[in-house]
Amino acid sequence: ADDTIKVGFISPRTGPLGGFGETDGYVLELARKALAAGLQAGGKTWKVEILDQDTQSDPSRAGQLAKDLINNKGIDLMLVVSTPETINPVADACEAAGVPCLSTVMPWEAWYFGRGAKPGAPSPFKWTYHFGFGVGEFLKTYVSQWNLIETNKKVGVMYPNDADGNAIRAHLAPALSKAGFTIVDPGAYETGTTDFSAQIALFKQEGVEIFNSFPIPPDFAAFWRQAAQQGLTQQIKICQVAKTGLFPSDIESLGDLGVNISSAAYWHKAFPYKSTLTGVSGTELADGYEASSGKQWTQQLGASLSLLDAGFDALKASTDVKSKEAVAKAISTLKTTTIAGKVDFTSGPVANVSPGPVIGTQWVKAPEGSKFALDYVATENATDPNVPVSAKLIPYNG
Amino acid sequence: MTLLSNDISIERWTRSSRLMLAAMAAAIAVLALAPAFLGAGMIDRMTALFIYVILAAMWNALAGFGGLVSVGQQVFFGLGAYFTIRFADAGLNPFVALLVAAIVTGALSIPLSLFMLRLKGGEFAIGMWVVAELVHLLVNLDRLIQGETGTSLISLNVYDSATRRAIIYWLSLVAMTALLGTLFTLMRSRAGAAMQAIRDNEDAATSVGVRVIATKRLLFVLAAFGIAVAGGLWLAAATTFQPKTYFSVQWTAYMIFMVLVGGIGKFEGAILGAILFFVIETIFGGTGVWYLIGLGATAVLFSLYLPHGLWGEIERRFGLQLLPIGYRLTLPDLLKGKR
Amino acid sequence: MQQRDQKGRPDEAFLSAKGIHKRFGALVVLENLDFSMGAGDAVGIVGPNGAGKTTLLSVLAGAFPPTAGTVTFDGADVTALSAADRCRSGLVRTHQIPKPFSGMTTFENVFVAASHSSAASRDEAYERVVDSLTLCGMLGVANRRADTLGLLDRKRLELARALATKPKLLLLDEIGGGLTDGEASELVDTILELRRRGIGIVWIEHIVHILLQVVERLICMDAGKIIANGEPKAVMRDAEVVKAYLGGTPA
Amino acid sequence: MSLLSIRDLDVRHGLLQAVRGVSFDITEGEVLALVGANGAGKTTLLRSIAGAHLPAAGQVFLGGQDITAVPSHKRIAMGIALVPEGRRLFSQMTVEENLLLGKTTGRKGDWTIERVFDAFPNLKPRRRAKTGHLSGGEQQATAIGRALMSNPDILLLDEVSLGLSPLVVDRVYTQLQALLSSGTTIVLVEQDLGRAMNVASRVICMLEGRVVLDRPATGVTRDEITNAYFGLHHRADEDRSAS
Amino acid sequence: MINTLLQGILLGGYYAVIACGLSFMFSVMRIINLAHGSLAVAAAYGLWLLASKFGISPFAGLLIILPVMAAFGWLLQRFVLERSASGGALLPILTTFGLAIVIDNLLFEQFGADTRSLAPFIGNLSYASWQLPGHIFVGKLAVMMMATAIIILGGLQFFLSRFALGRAIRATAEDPDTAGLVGIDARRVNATATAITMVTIGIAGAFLAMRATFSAYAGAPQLLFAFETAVIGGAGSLWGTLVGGIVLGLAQSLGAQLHPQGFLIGGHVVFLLVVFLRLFRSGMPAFGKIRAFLRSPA
Ligand SMILES: Nc1ncnc2c1ncn2[C@@H]1O[C@H](COP(=O)(O)OP(=O)(O)OP(=O)(O)O)[C@@H](O)[C@H]1O
Ligand SMILES: Nc1ncnc2c1ncn2[C@@H]1O[C@H](COP(=O)(O)OP(=O)(O)OP(=O)(O)O)[C@@H](O)[C@H]1O
Ligand SMILES: [Mg+2]
Ligand SMILES: [Mg+2]
Repeated sequence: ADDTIKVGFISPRTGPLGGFGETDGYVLELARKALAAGLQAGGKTWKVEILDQDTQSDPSRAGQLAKDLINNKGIDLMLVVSTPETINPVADACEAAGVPCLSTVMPWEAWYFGRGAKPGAPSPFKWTYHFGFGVGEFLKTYVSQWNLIETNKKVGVMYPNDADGNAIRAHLAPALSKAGFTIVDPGAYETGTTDFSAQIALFKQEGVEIFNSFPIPPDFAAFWRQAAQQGLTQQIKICQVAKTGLFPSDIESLGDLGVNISSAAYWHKAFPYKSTLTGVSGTELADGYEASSGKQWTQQLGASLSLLDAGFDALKASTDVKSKEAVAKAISTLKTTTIAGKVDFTSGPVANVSPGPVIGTQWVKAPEGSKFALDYVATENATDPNVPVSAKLIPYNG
Repeated sequence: MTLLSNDISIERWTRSSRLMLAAMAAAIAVLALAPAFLGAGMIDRMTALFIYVILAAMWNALAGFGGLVSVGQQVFFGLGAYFTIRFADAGLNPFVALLVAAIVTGALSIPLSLFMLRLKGGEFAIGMWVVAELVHLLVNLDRLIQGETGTSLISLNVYDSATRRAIIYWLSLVAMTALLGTLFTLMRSRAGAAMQAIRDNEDAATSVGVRVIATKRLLFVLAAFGIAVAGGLWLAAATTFQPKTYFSVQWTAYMIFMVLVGGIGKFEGAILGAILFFVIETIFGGTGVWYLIGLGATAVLFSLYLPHGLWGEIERRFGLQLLPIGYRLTLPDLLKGKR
Repeated sequence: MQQRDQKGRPDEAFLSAKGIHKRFGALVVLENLDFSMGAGDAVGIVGPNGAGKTTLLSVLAGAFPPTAGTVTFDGADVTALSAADRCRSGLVRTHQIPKPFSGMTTFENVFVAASHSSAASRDEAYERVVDSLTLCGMLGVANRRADTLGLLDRKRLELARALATKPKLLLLDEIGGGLTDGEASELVDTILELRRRGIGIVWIEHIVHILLQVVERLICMDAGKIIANGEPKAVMRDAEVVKAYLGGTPA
Repeated sequence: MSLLSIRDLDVRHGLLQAVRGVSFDITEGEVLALVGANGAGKTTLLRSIAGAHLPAAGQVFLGGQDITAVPSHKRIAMGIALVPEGRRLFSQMTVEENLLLGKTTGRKGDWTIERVFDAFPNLKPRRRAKTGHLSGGEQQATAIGRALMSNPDILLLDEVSLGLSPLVVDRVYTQLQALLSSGTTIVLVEQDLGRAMNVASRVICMLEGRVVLDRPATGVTRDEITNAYFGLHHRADEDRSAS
Repeated sequence: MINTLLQGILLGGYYAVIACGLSFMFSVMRIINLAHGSLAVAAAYGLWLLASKFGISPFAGLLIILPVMAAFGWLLQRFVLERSASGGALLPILTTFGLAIVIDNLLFEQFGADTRSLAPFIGNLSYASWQLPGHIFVGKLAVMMMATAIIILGGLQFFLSRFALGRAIRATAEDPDTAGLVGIDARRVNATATAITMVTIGIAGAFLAMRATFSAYAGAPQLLFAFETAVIGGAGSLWGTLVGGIVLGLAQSLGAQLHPQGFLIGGHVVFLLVVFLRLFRSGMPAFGKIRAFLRSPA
């Protein structure tokens, strides 16, 4: 009816990317509770209906779902989260149909340039907006994280041939060398590779002590085991991975090799912010999830909730929630602080983008008597000083 | 029907088949007007349906008529989409790019056929799959594609969504009609008879003058072109090109499913199969994993209990043949008895 | 000795094969074999099992290339041509084990042959199909699927299909095998009719008495070589032939 | 009493009925010649006796026991062995392996590989050769040997001389003679009447799936049989008697 | 360089293990089993379940899983493959294709999206290695897989040629109808053969899970590698499978040497090369056989 706002929420709940969507059920539950009384916007109280959909990790299905929500359900705003495979097709569908779309959790460079935007040229996107970490944040985080312990500053990098990998290689690697690190890059590898002897041989020969990679979990597991087998891991002091090692299961499946792997988190339960939509704090969110699911908290909890925060803040701010133009405008000028930190579209590096924090973290053995095998601790906070640092970085081979 | 000396005659059309053609023509005419009265959602779904029909018909042509079972047809689907992106990026109008892409893919399939068609049975099926994987990896080397992340056909953004939707719908309808028409005429031609002969016994076909490789190539290239068109249309509808998606063996899985359920080797079967697949997807697509499990189970059951598919069953039960490609000899009674 | 003087004179040779060798891996099946015949001739081939008769036929028809040697037909060297192209130029074979297009009707089986050899128009093809079906007495089963045909009809179909290609020379492989006397003589009549139409015949058959009713020249093969070649009765009396092929009972 | 008896047997190939209401009995040691035109149903009948093709109606009794529903691999254990039309050897395997396969059911009896080689001396040198590369005659011998290895009470032979050169046919039949003396019961399908009549003690002629003639071999003339075929043709006969 | 070659060869051992079930089924029942990879993954999950829930070491777990696989194989043949195989060569491809989809998604339904591995349950075996002079490391697991490959393949070879059941299996493969006529119960024999196949698949699954991670959808790539191995080696000949595995492993490692993205490309290219070389050098009897075999389903 006309007094109802319809919001689409698309994420990978099942399929190979299911790890990202695993916690969405809980987050959406919280959101719906908070919205039960309706949403105040433009001096009127609206019923809110969140239509959540699962892409089954299939990009083409993601596009289909977006179309369906737009054409048949008549949504007023699209929210989409986690990985290019989920976000890009949905964003494209929204751009095509002229429906405002907000997304998070993928490097914004892959979102912006990956969808065909050209550097320098004005933004080709009218309807789609993205917030969250980008290469710049990774640079800050890595530099501060890697200076925490003494190394020879030789970094062996394994960047795959995909949008993240290419963006990182193009922008991060040069910056790192400027920051005084020697980059040893054997070149892009294809995901699905199961033998890395060539790269490992090179790293050993160069005597790298820091390792950095943006692989999907299976690739990393294959590489890291082989690295151990070939005696590479013994010389590695910092193993810094992104995209894999986000969730406990990735690391647990590595066994002992997983302990002390460093990672970077786009959210951590130690984040000091409250959800603008639900009012819960980081620890409340994490504990609540562990209580209700019996599983260990993951950084996705905060990310998904922050998307809902930002989305509904935009709706509140819009002059007319039923006008797509107005909602899009509200997003483009959105300034708020979600459970995952600051979102500000007025001062982004490019239009349609608001960069967000990503903090240095490490997977360590959990203290005796704790529910789970591993503990996920924050080791630095360069991109958001408000986040408390809870532990000291331990050398991987130490 | 052709009348020969001593009033023996050969029939190719039945009354029901004439009616069928008329009906189909009418149906297509109606469909052409659909954008005027159907909602955006329906139009998008119908577009998908047309693309499914193309895929089913093309795989059926290859496996059902040519006896060439391929697990790698996704290679043409992917190439159709890839070249569309490529040419569009080079500045071509996206829809022109789509057509050019299909033609290029068809052309590429000719040298490919020189090798692949020498393979038989399992070797061909697997060989095609490997080719698909290989091409996928090679496409990934193209910087424009951004590896597995892929990129988008943003040059479509110049059209406003309504026009864009309608154009894609009509293109798909035209493509489907044209491809089905071509295939049907082909199957009724001498080449068509030759293809069935090859499927049944290649040596015998050669020894009565059928040029086997050349005939197979005809089907191979047609299928390549048709599937490439489908790939381009799918891209136009979805905007996003992700190599993993377009080169996924899942497309071939769908083709096999549709053809198997509809009735392999039956012209009508492929169409029926596509419609069924479309309906199932529309109804159960939301149920996620169980939908896929259902698809798989259906495929298994059909292969076990209805190997000739629904249409095969209909034909057997009611002797119904709506789009006959065969020949019937009718004898004057005096000859009938004698043998 | 017979070999020499009886061999068809090369100048009028319509089909001729020179120095044919054929090996399957280690196994030598045809060994430096020469064969030639004039237009419209009818030649019979006999020989013990495994002598290489079918293989020779396959080489002549182009089913597979010889390991060495050349085949010329109707004045052209066809060694490099595929079976299909040889068929289009009028050199056609039938198979020892019938190979019908099992998914198609008898009519369609024959139509494929008619329309892919040298038929100009569809109607011409039709005419030819009906003609060869009539000749082989298969009109009655024209609309039956080939896989429901019995051995006899399958053999007839082999012949009908070959006929429909408008051959100049027919290579027949044991189409008489396992026929009853009645069926056999029907077959003989058909073949004689073909001869009347001026079609050349090469016929492999173990049932010699059928063969003798048709051919005016008989060749006996053994172990990939021609051991006798000439006037049938003479060949049947040839000591080597009796020893290698006929055994105790010379014709 | 009769060793094998067939009662009103109907056998179908899909729509087509190949054998129609056939009944007859065979007693121990009999040699039955089964003749008839192509497609008369001889092969089908033999295959259904061997259990390779289950009948649509009627029964098959072996020594009084109803074996109609027994599958082929069990019937061999009961003593029925078929030498199929067209040999059907395992072409990728050696002569010896093919013969060994005949032993699968392990029926008691005195047939051994060596004895088969004595019966068919021409096989001995080829014992390690793949049967796919044997000449027709050697293949036929192997096929018969394979059947014998199961020490059958009843041996069914389908067109053993089809496609064999006269010399080889002679050889095969000499071997058969030896078998007959050993008292094995035999059902023999043969197109060459002359040969059939020489070895048979009884002749059954089939036409379009039915038995149209069933006589002791001694009490029947060639003409009666050829008449029964409906294929009589004198020129053919004269040539035959000439040879 | 030497190291690369060595790694490539050892990788071949793994490929040989995953391929031998496929190749065996291919040659024995003329069935192209597209569910091969998924079945291996299913076995892997079984072992993972035993290890993580009941603390049973994967090696002990095999003692439970392999019999289960065998039993499953028996039933699969009896109630599914038998029927579909009787419908021609195309049908089993379709049946097993559907089966693969069902298995994958059932596994997903059961175990979710998390990637699993058996590595944590086998101590450091997954990455333990012997160091040779010249900074060459030889993975213990890799050596173990190579050894297993040789044992399995050799065992099957010996079984098929020396044992009555082995002969029966080959005979049934060639002509089930006639096999019945010599007293072989074709159904039983085929069911047994499938059971044997499943055992090898179970072992393959174990190794897959020990050397890397797996998830519900990990079957397809394994299937493709298995295919390439089997075809390169000439499906049918079991020793060929080992050669095929080594060729594939080497091709991939060398590919990776030439170009960082060349790992998979190298494998695919070599596969196609081998197949076509075979076509054009078809005079060779060995190749002839393979081709004749591979073509037989057509
Ligand atoms: N494809 C093949 N591979 C290997 N050997 C073969 C092949 N084809 C035929 N042979 C062998 O070549 C020899 C001759 O075969 P061919 O069929 O020509 O004999 P034939 O004279 O026709 O015998 P028959 O009278 O029994 O038909 C036989 O020993 C046969 O085993
Ligand atoms: N596999 C089959 N499918 C369909 N029909 C068949 C099949 N086999 C035989 N027939 C039919 O059954 C009938 C009897 O065939 P069968 O082979 O038993 O006759 P036969 O007396 O053995 O002939 P021949 O002397 O040629 O061997 C024939 O009309 C044939 O068409
Ligand atoms: Mg022959
Ligand atoms: Mg018969």
